[in-house]
Amino acid sequence: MSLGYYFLLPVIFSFLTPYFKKIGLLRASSILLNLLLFLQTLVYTMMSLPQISLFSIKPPLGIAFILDGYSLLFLLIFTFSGLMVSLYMPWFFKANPRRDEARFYLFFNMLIAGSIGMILSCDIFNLYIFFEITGICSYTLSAYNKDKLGLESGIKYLIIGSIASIFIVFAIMLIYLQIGTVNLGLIAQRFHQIDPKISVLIVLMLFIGFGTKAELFPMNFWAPDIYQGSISPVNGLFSSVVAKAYLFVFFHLFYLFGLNSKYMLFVMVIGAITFLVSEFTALNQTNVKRLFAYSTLGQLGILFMAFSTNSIDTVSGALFHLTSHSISKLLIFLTLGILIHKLKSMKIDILGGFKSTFLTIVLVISFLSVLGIPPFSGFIGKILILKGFALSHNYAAVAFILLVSIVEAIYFFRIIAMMLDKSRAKVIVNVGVMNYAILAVLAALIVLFGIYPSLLLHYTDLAANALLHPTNYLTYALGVGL
Amino acid sequence: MIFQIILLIMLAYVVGFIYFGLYRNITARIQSRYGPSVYQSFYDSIKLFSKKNTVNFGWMFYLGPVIMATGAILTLVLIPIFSDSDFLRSVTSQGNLFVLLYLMVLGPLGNALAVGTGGNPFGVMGVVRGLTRLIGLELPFYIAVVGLIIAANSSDIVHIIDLQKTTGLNIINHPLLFIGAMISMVGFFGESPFDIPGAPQEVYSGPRTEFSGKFLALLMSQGSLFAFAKLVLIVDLFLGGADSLEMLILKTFAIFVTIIFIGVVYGRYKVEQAVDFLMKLPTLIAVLGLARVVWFG
Amino acid sequence: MNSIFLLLNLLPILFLYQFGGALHVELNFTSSFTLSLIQTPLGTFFAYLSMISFLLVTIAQKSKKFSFSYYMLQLLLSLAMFMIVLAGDFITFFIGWEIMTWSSYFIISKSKNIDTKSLQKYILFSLASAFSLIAGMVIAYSFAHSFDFSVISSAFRDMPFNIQITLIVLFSLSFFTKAGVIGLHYWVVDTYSKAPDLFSSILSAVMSKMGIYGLFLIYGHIVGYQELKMMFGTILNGTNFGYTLAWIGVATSIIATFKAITQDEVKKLLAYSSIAQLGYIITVIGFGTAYGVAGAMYHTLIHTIIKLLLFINVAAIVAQTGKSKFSELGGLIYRTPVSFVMLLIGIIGLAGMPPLGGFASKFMMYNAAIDTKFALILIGMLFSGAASFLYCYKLVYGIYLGHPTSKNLETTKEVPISYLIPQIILALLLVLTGAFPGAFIKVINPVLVEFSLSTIPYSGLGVMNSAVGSFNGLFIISAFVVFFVLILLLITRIKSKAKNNLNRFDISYCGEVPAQDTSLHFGFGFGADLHKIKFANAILKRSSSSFYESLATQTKKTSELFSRMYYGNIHNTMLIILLFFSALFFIGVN
Amino acid sequence: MLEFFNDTQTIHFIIIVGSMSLFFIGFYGIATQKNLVKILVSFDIMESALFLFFIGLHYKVGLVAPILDKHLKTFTNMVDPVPQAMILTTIVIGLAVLALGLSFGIEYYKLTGRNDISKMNELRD
Repeated sequence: MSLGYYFLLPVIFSFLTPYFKKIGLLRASSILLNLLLFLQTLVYTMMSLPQISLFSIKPPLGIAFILDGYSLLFLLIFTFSGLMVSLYMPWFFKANPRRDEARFYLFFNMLIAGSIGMILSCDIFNLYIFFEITGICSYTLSAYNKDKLGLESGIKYLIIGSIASIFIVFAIMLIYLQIGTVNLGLIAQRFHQIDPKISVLIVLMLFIGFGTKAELFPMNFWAPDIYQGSISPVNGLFSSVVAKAYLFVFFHLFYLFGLNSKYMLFVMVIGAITFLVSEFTALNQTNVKRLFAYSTLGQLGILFMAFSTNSIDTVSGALFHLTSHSISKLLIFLTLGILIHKLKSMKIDILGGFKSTFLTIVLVISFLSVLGIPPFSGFIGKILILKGFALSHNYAAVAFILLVSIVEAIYFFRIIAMMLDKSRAKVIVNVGVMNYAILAVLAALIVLFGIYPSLLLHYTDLAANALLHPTNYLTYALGVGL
Repeated sequence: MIFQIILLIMLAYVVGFIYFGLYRNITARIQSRYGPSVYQSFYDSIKLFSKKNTVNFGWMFYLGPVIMATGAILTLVLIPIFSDSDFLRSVTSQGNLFVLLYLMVLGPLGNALAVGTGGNPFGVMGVVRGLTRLIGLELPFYIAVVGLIIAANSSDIVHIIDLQKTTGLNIINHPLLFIGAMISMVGFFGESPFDIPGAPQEVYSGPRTEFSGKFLALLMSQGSLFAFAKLVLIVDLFLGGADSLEMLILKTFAIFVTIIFIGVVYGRYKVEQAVDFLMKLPTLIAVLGLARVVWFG
Repeated sequence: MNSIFLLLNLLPILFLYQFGGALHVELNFTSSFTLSLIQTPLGTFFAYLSMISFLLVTIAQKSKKFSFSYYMLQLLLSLAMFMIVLAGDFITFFIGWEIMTWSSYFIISKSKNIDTKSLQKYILFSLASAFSLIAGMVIAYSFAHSFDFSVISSAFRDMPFNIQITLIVLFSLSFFTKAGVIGLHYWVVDTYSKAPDLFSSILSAVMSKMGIYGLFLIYGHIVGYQELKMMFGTILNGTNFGYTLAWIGVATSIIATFKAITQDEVKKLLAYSSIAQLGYIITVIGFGTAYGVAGAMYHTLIHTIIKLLLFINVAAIVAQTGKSKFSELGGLIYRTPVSFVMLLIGIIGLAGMPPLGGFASKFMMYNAAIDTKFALILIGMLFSGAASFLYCYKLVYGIYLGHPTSKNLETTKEVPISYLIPQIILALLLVLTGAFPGAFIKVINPVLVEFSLSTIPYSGLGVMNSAVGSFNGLFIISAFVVFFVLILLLITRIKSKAKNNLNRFDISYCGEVPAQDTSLHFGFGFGADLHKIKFANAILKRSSSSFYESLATQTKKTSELFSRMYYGNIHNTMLIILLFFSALFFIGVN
Repeated sequence: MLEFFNDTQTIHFIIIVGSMSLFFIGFYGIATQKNLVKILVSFDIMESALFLFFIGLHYKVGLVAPILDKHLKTFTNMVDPVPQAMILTTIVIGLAVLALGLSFGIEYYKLTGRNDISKMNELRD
């Protein structure tokens, strides 16, 4: 078994899409692929870390995939989300019949491949390639609805993506010019040798490049548009996979290059502003997709604040929060897909206009989890983050997060009140068996991680350790002892 | 003990009615009238017991005056009458000043319930005015009582009486508190300027509008009992109590006359005027007295 | 279903009884937190209080049909409270606290009368309270490196002074919000009045007590009354801290009392009365003396009993008549006589009159104030007590006395027995607490020991001792009964022919005869005079709502301002990114 | 005189100036143009500038292209091959993005008749 399969399998499946389409197994093939990827990840959870897979030459010269604790957690999230979405898609296509399902599956598979590639590759140039693969797939997926809105979002995403990629290419070139290598291990070793001014430039370019894609303020004005223009399962993927992948890279490089001491405050402030602005903006939204897009931005803001703290406990909490947020947002967007289909509207009123106890319960669970209310998983993440901030005597951050969380609560509970309001006209919504299962699994995970957090904390601790103390990663990335 | 209680009630009954008669007389003389006989109220009450009721509004209307009378008698027996005697001491030691403060309101509550049952809007209006007035009226009195309790560091009335033997009378030690309490007392006796609840001409007789026959008699009787109890309380608190019947009559009468004279001179305040007034000067006086106790006592 | 949940509600009580005071459970939640349940005398008191309240309310719920989810949420709520009062660390406490918040939220949302605004008010204040708590928790953790109460308590002494103050303020704010201290009470009235009628009793009687429990926990257990004294110094015979807190409490009770009088909705009146009564508790809770703690605890007990009784009573009446305003009710006394007597007992307790339990608790609190020589505080309490007679009378008059205001009130039947059973139990409890106030000293003393305060001497079941005097509840109640019976016998002996069962319009009415449509119910008259009184008017015309409304408006405006940035012009977005880069670059290079 | 140009420093200087001016032309295009096609072209110009910059700075006088043939028998005296490989890949990616962008643009134009990106504002609340 090799880490290469994470890229190879999706590529093979993507190339075989026309064939699968011909034999009518398109949907099944995607489920199979994602299941395979997920199972492979489950197998990796039982193996010792880090794992490395070489392609011909060993690093630092050759190309390799490295799986450490940090990327393992993300792999779990990505493959799980992929599996859930692929299971959801048959219903979606049955409800919204399309002629070009193959196009979706092609890019969906590649999106997963690109995201996973981004978190596994151990040299910055390959990382860039996967970045672009993810990018192209997301442009296409966001323009999957070939109507005005879809195309507009695709174009917007493409333009923003191009800007980000120019910055990243520039940064990579500067790094190569300065150090003469693209291997992450070597860069990490030699990064401090770079002339300070050039290093500032490189860092800024990487910051802008990945920050734009990771939807940081003030580079995130495009993000809600993209969510609005694309279909719900893709929203779920953007929120729980793509944004998280960029966040992964951001902090992977952040800690590998040892930028934490110098730029910690900066990233924290940017994260805080993102959180503040997004939550306030979300208050004023009447479009459900935009609303939850802003909510995603806000949560990313908290995550950026917490990830930049350089303390294992806080980062572990942030990873916990990230995981639970991914699950919650996936649940929310998949449910939105059902509601938008049934109620034929994207106005926020649809959340008050459906009648289904099951959907109400799962939505409420996910909302409470996002708000960090026990006994749901969001609470553990939030309390760990707050505890971490308090331990570093950063009480301002504690107060800030809590105050803005109240703003967040305003709109979440407005929606809950809407759902519980019996005076509204309600449309009975029947959830299919498959969707029932998917949403139930997601909600069950939220509850499970909330009441038995050790299950997940094991992985987040591992991940936080790997992120903050990448010694093992570096030895593998440098190819020592292979 | 039972004998003593009966004796006490009879004493209070007689003295209360005589005081009431005197009150009517004195008021009349001040207003250049002759006024009724001193015993007129007494006769009235006896007579009313045997008169027929004009109306009855059901059992709560029945129980209200009973509760009121119970409250009055309970108040009476819990106040030490004589300072240096064992007269009912075993009973009075079961309560204290706070119990009295609240028992004094229990009776009016019973009355208010009966009035409410009667359903006469004027009666209820009177009750509401009375309760509203109480907001202001209690204030100086409470402050005075609290001042005395803090000065004596005890809410036991017997203790307060005994203490006055060594430290001198409270009326001299705490004149401000006395003034405050007396102003409240004017209201408690339903005297002008605080006689708005039962104001004739305005709301008939206020709370008593619907009562007749034995109920009215009961109300009148409890009124005189209660009046006596209040007078004894003031005597106990400020004048060092009384060790004999003569002293008791003398001291209570002195207080009573003071209250009448204050009442006769003034016109009637509206409720809001009464409360506004009570919350200003009397409260201020009492608070000054209290401050003296707390900070310099 | 009702019976099943009745049994389920019994379980926690049996569970607690089974452990007999020695419950200690620990559970490793995560590597850094341990969940623990530890039974303290204080917690046990509150646990029994809340569990029995739930039991009684569940009995009353038999009369109406409630859905399964309602019962489930209520069970969850009771378990959450169980968790709160037995928690041995902040994580357990907080989890219980939040489950309490949202389970009650969902129960409230099931009400017919509820609207989104009230729900939002409720949840936002609850969350603000929770977030204030969580902030305090993590700050305490940053010094103690543990969420355990005892560890934090011992670490508290070594914290810097400003941190100590911050912690006390944060925790106090959190619990004040739950208890509804004036200024933070914005949610209370709406929520209590619009919640399902029977659930209002839980809200007022039990849930607000969790705030009181929290205050006890903080002042008595975590900070410690001795430590408070050392931190803030003393004034008169009490602490400066207690004095400040007492003023907050007194202001709360006075303001809420006046507001209560002017309410036309029955449950709003009860809600304000609840705020006022909790104001008393907050007044004495900070005194830091044995009698202060005892008074607060006794009043907690009494207020729980009274508010359960009153809210169940009102719920029954609302269910029976469909009316919930004083101006729409009236004259029910002979239609629902048992309910009337129960409410009467309730308001006698609420007004704090002897011989019922309400007096015993007031007595304890007043004596605590005398003990510390907080004279003005005491006068404030007495003053608001005097004003509270008005709303007590309004409550009984508006519903049961006076005249029926509509036809169907004249044919109302007595409320179902399941409403009456809990009321009768509670009324008996109220009588018992009045007759045997001394019995409670035995409950209080272990708590005083827990807080390392001196204990209260016990001298007989009927006797309530205090620093400056005592009274015998048993004697007073028996004397009352004896005199009452004697006078009653006396007066019934006197035969007088009365025309019974008169037409209710047969009253003296300025020489006129009131007609059918003459408004005889004095429902609106209450509180009208208050507006003319300067002091009362000053209180009544002010409201915290304008502050919170403007806060909401400001939030909305900020939100609109921010959302104007997201107007979707990709070209500008591009330029902003480039400009941002350039700006950062110049800052970074220089 | 042309020897002057046969100096590594000079060549690097010219490449830096040239590529940077090209870059800023692209930059100018992004900042001022609103036509989607022009924007995409500007991006391409910027990317080309970067490629030029990167490849150019790795050239030193006297080195040959890293292609094994009769001039180059051993791995000496040749230009660093890594940048060349990287740039080749990047060009391909850039091409893909450009193609995708143009196809989006065309479809969008077919639907709406517009190609002004600042007027694409139907995605809003």
